[in-house]
Amino acid sequence: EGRYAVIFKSAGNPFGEKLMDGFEKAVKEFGGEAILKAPAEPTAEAQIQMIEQLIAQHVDAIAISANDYDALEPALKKAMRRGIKVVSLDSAVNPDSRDVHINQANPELIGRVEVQAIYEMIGEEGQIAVLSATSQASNQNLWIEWMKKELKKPKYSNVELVKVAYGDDLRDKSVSETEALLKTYPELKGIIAPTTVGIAAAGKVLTDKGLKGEVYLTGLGLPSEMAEYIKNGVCPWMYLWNPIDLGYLGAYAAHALVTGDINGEVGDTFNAGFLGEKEVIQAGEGTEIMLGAPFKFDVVNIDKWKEVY
Amino acid sequence: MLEGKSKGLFNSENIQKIRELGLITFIIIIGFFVQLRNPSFLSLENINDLIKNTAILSILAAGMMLVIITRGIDLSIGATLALSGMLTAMTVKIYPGLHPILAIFLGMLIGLICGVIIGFFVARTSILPIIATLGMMNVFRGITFLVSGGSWVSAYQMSDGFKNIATGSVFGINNLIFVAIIIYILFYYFVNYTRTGRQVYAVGSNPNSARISGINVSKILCLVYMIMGALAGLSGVLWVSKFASAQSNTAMGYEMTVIASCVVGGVSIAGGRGKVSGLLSGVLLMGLLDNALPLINVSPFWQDAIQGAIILLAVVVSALVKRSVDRKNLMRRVI
Amino acid sequence: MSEYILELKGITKEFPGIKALDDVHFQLKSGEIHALMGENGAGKSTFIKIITGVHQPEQGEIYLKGKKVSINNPNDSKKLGIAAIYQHATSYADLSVTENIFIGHEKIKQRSKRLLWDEMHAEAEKYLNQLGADFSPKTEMKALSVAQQQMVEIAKALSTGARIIIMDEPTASLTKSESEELYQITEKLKDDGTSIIFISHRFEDTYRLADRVTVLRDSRYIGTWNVAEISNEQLIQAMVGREIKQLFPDKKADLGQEVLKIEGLGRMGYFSDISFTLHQGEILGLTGLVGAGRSELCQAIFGITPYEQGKIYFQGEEIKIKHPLDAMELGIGYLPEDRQEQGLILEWGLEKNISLSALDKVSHQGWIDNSKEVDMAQLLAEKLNVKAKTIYDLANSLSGGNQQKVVVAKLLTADLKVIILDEPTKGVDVGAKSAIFEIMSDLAEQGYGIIMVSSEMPEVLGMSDRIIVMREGRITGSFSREEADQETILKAAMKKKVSLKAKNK
Amino acid sequence: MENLTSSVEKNISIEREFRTKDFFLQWEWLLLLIFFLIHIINSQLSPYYLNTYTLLDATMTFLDKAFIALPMALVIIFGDIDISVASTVALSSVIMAVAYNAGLPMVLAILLCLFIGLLCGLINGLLIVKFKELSAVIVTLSTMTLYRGIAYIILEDQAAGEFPDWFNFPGWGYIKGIPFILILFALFAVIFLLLLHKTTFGRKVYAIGNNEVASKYSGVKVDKIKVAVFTLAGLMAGVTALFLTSKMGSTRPNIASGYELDVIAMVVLGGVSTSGGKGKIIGVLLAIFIIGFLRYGLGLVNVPDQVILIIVGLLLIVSVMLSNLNKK
Ligand SMILES: Nc1ncnc2c1ncn2[C@@H]1O[C@H](COP(=O)(O)OP(=O)(O)OP(=O)(O)O)[C@@H](O)[C@H]1O
Ligand SMILES: Nc1ncnc2c1ncn2[C@@H]1O[C@H](COP(=O)(O)OP(=O)(O)OP(=O)(O)O)[C@@H](O)[C@H]1O
Ligand SMILES: [Mg+2]
Ligand SMILES: [Mg+2]
Repeated sequence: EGRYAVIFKSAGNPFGEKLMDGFEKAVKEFGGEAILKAPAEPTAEAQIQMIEQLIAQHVDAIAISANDYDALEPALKKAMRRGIKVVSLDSAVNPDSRDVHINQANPELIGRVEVQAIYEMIGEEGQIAVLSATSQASNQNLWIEWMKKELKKPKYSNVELVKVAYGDDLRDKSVSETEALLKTYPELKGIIAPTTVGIAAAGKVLTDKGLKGEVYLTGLGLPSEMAEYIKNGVCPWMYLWNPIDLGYLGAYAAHALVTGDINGEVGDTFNAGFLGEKEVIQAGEGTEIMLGAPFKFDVVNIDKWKEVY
Repeated sequence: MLEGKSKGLFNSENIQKIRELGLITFIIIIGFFVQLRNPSFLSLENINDLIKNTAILSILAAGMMLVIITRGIDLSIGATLALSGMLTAMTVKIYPGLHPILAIFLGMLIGLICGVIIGFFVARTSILPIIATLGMMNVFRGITFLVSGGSWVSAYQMSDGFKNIATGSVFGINNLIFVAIIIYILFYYFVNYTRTGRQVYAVGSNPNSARISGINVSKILCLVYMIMGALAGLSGVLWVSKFASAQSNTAMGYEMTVIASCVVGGVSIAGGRGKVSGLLSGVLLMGLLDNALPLINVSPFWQDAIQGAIILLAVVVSALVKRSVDRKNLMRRVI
Repeated sequence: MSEYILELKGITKEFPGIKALDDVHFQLKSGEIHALMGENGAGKSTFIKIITGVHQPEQGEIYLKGKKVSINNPNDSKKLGIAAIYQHATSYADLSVTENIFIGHEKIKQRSKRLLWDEMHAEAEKYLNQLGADFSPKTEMKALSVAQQQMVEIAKALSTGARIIIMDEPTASLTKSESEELYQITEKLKDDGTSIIFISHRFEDTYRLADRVTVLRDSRYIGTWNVAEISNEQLIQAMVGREIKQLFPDKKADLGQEVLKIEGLGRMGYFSDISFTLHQGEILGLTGLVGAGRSELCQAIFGITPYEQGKIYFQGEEIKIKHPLDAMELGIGYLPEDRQEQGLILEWGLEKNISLSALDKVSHQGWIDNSKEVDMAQLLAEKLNVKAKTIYDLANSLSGGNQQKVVVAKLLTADLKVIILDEPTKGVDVGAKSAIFEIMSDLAEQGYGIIMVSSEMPEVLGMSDRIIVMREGRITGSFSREEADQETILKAAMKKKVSLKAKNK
Repeated sequence: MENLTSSVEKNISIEREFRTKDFFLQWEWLLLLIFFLIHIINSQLSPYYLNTYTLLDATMTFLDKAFIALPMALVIIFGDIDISVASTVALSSVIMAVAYNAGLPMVLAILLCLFIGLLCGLINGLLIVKFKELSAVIVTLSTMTLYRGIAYIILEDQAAGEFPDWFNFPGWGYIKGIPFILILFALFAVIFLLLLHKTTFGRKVYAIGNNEVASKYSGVKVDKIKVAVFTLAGLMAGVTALFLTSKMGSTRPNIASGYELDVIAMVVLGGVSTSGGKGKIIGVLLAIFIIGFLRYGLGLVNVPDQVILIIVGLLLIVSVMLSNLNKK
C-alpha cells in the first residue's frame, strides 16, 4: 500500500543508482510502489518539474536528493500542502521544505575524520589542500567548514590548509585544478577531495605523475572509481557511506511518516527494517535521522565493495 | 612579380597573419603576467600539462573548423564524444584483451556513424546544421545514458593497455600530444594540399559557383560531418582513457568551448575562411586560459566572465583588423 | 566527320515564366572565332550555359565533331574540352587567384595526389602576365576590381587548355588596351586551332575579331553571317528586328527648373568628383562600362552607401541623406540594378511587395490596413499593366519584365520628384522594354526628373535628353541628345585617365 | 499619376482564391494534429493526466521559458539566433535578488530585473549591427559566457533569495483556479501575435528575414529593427527570470542553464525556419505546448528523462524534415 517516490540529483550516477536500489528494496519490503526519478542534468529546475509531476500523481511521499538547498522550497511546500510527506536524503533541502532529513553521516564527523586521516597519512605535518565539487554544493561546503574547525585544534599547528579548489565535478576541470595545486604548492603533501569525481580525478593525476608516497589523497569516493588508486597506494584509504542503506533508510522514514508512526519531531523513533530502531534528532533548525558514521574503505575491503558500487 | 610583392600586403595570407599576430601577442602578454604571478607556469612540466590537456580540444577544433568553413555548426560533438567513449570503455571492460589501437578505431567508427547520420540530414534532407545537430545531440546523449544503464566504467575495469593510450608516450612525447600532432599534420595536408580539402573551402566560400564548377556539394558536406564525427569519436576514447572513467554526462556542453576556440582562431561562421595556424592559436588561447587561471588563483567565479570577455575581445579585434584591410584595398583603387 | 567542331540543333530552354531559348541552331567551325549577339535577355548566356552543362535544354541535340553528346553537368563539358568565362563572375571571394584559376583542374602529383602549389602559382603568374595583369596570383580574389576579376576568369579558361573557349561579354569591363590584349590572346588561341565563341554587346569587338556572327532575338535564332559580309545597320536590324527608334516613344522634353544638383560627390574607391544637375521632366542617361561605378554613385545619392566628399542639393537647398528613407521622404526614388536581389521579396505576393516601401501609407499607428494595402497595390499594378492573375501572386511567379514593372510600381507609391533607374531594362524582353520606356517618358512629362543608368547604347541614345559617361568612377564625358552618338560615347567610356598598371603602384 | 498609361484594363483580381490543398498543407495543421495526438496518448498512459486541474498545473512546469520563445521567433525569422538568453535570465535574476537583499523595494527590484534583461539584449543588438562581420551566433556565444560569468562574479557560490512572500505568486499563484503564469503568457502571446502579424513592425521583420538588401532599398531601417528585436529578446528573458526566480524562491548564478536550446527547439518545431523569413507565432505556441505536455505527460508515467531526451530530439528532426518535404 502507498506510493513512494525518490528523486536523485541526476541520472547516470552509480551512487544514485544504488541509492534508488536501496529505496526500492525497502519499499518492496513494506509492500508499496516505488517510483524512481532522476533528471538528465543536475539542475533544480528539472527537479521542480519532477516534483510537480509527482504531486499530480498523488504519491504518498517524496524522498529527494536536492540539487539546490533552497530552490526546491516552494515546490516541496506545495507537495506538503497536498499531504505528501517529504524526506530529503544525501543532499539536504532547507528545514522548512522537508519533514525530516536523512543524514548519510554526521557532517561534523565527516569533516573531522577526513582531516584526521590526512594528518595521519602525511606524517602529522605539512601543507594540505581541499579539492571540492562545484563551489555551491551545500554538502561539501558544510564539510569543509568542519574540516577548518578540526584544523583549529592545537595538534594541527604544523598542518597548513593552503587552498580550497573547485573542480566543479568535471573531470577535465578537476584535473587541471589538481595539477595547478601541485605546481603552485610544490611542498603540498596531502589532498582532501570530499567529492566522488574530484577524488578520482586527483587519484588519476597523482598516479600518472608518480607521486605515490609524496602526495597523499583521501576524501569521499566511490569504491569502484577509487579501487585503482587505493590499491596502488596513492589513496591509502577514504570514506563513504553505503548508498543502498541510505536509500533504504529514506524509504522507511518516508513510510513511517506516511503511516503516522512519526511526524518528524525530535525523539520520534521508528523501525527501519534491517537497520533496526532509528531516532529523529535535532539538526540546526530542523530534524534529521542519522545513518551512521562514514564507512572506511581501504586495501583490505575495497575489492569486496568495488563490485557493489 | 615585383608588383606582386607590393600587393602582397593585402593577400589572404597576410590578413590572417595580422590576426594571428594579434592573437599570439595577446597570448604572450597573458603568459607573461601569469609567469609573474606564478613562476611554475613556464616550467617544462606545466607546458607539458598545458599541451596535454589541450590536445583533445585541438583535435575536436580541427573537425569543427571544417564544419564551420562549410557554413555549418555541430552542437552534437559533446554527445558523440560521450557515446563513443562509453561504448568503447564498456567493450574494453568486457574484453580487457582488446588492443588499444583497436579500441581507438572502434571509438572512431562509432563517431563516424554518428557523423554519417548528421551528414545525411544536412546534405540530403537540407535540414539546417544547427537543428540537425541540436536534435541528434539529445539523441546521442540519451542513448549514452541508456546503454550505460546509469553506471560508470571505472579505472579498475579498464585494462592497463587502454589507460596507457593517454598516459603512455612515443619517443618521450605523451600519446595525447602525439596523436594531436599526427592529426594536425594530416589535417594541414588535407586542407592545403588535397583537392577535396580545397573544395571544402570552395563550398563554404560560394556554394553556387561550387555547383557550376562541378563540385559535388552534398558529398563534401557529408564528408565534413563524417570527419567531425570520427574525430569526436577518437576524442571520446582519448578522454575516457585520460580520466580512466567513462560517464554518461562526459563533456556536456564542451561543444561551446570548441566552437569558441574556432571563432577566436579566426574561422569565419560566414564560411570559406579559416587557417590551421589561426585555429591553433585559438586553441592555444583557450587551453592557456584553462591552465593559467587556476595557476594564478583567479577566483573560480571570475573564470567564465574572463573567458567570455576575451572571446568577445578577440572577435571584435579581428573584425576591426578586417575592416582596416578592406579599407586599404579600396584606397589602392586610384579613381 | 563534319566540318563543325560543335553543332547545336533545335535547342529550347524554358525558365519559370519565360522561354529563354526557342529552337536555336548554332554551328562552330574548328579554329574560328564566332560572335554571338543579341539584346539583353535574348538568351545568349542561357545558350552558353546549355553548352557548358549548367542548364539542360528541354529539346535539342548537341554534336561534338559530328558525334552526338549529352552534357549533363559542368564536368562533362570540361571533359569534352569546353571552357567558359561566365558573364557574371563565378569566383570564390575568399580564395586566392591561383585557386580560382585552377579550381576543378588543379595540378596534382601523380601518385600522392598532392596539390602542386608552386607549379600552379607559377603558371597562374604566366597567364596573368600574358593578360597584362600585374597582381600576384596569391592575391585574395575579393581584393580585386571587377576588371581584374574578369581577367582571372579569362586566365581560368586559358588554364584548362580547352579546344573550345566561350567568352560571355569578356570585354564588358575592360579598357581599350586591356581589350586589345585580349584580342591578341584570342587570336593566338585561334591560331593554335582553338575555337572561340565570343559574346559581346560591342560591335567593334565583333568586327575586330570574329569570322562569323550568329544573332539571337527574343530567344530565337535569327541567322548566321560572315562578318565581312554584313554591315553594322543590318546587324542591328537583325538584333532588334526593327529600326531602333520605334522602340522608344518620341517625347518632347520641356525641362522645368532644377530638382537635383550633385557637386563633387566622391566615395573612396568607387567614384570621385562627380558633378551634374537634373531638371524636372529631364531624362539623364548615365552610361559607361560595367564596373564604372554608376550604381555605386546612385546608391550613394539614395543613401544606401555613404559618400565622403561633395554636396547634394535638392530643389535648391543642400541635403544630407543618411538612409534610403531620408531620400524617399524627400522625394528621391531608386530602382535598383538587381531586381531579384535588391528590388523584390520573391517569396511575397505583389501586394506586400508594392506596399513595403510605403507601409505608413497603408497603416495608422503602425496597424496595417489590409484593404487599403490591396487597393493601392491593385491600382498601381494595373496602371503599369503588370500581367498577374491576382494581387497575391508571388513575385517569383512573374516574368522578368513584369517583375521589373512591380519594382517600378513600388517607386510610384511615394510621390517622388526624382527617380533613379539603374539598368531598368536588364534582362527584360523587348515588349517589356518598350513598356518601361513608355512609363519613363510619361513620368518625365509629369515633371519627374529621371536618371537612367544603362549600359545599352541604343536605349541611352533613344531615351536621354542628356548623357553622362562614367569611367572608373569619374565622369569622362557629357553630351546633349543631339551631339551624342555611339562613337563619341564609346570613346568617352574607354577614355583612360590612369592606366591600370600605374593605378596599382 | 492619373493618366499614367493610356489603356488601364482592370485585370488583376483582389480576391484571394482559396486553394484547399495549400490551406491544409500548412505546417500549423500538422502541429495541431501532433498536439492532440499527444493528449490522447498521455491520457491513455496516465489516469492522472486528463483533468483540467492537472493540465493547468502542467503549464506551470514549462511556461517560464516559453516567454523567451516569443521574441526568439522574431530573431530566428531574421535568420539570426540568440544563444545568450539563458545567461541573460541568470544575470537579471541574480541582480534582482542582490538588489532586493541590499534593501531595494521588491517592486523596484522587479523593474531592475526587466531592465537588466533589456540591457543585455540591447548590447547584443548593438554589437550585431555595429559589427556586421560578426554573425549573431558569435556575438551571443560570447555574451552567453560573459553574462553568466558576471552573474558568478556577483553571487559567487551564494544563493540569494528571502523574497517577500507575495513574490512566489508569479510562479505559483492562481487567479480563479487558472495559473497566473498561464494568464500572463496568454497575454504576451496575443501581444506578439498582433505585433508580428498585424503591425508594420512585424511586416518589416519578415521583410528583413526574407531579403535584407531589398528591405533596405525599400526604406526599412534594418538596423533599428534588429536592435529592437534583440532588445525584446533580452526583455522577455527578464520576464522569464521573474517567473523562474519566483518558482525557485531563490536564485543562483547557474539557474536556467541549457534553456537556450530548449527555447530554440520550441521555435524551430513551431515551423520558424532558421534560414529566415518564415514562421508564425501560432506555430510557436503550438510547439511550446506540444513539447511541454509531451515532457510532462511522459514524466507523469515516470519515463526516464533520458528517453524523453531522445523522443524530443527525434521529434525535432522528424518534424523539420516533414516541413521541408511539404515545402517541395
Ligand atoms: N536562372 C534563371 N531563371 C529564370 N529566368 C532566367 C534564368 N536565367 C536567365 N533567365 C531569363 O532568360 C532570358 C535570357 O537570359 P540570358 O541571360 O540568356 O540573356 P542574355 O542574352 O545573356 O542577356 P545579357 O545580354 O544581359 O547577358 C532572360 O529573360 C532572363 O531573365
Ligand atoms: N575602380 C574600381 N575598382 C574595383 N572595383 C570597382 C571599381 N569601380 C567599381 N567597382 C566595383 O564593381 C562593382 C560594379 O560597380 P557598379 O555596379 O557601381 O558599376 P556600374 O557601372 O553600375 O556597373 P554595372 O553596369 O554592373 O551596374 C561595384 O560593386 C564596385 O564595388
Ligand atoms: Mg548574358
Ligand atoms: Mg550598376
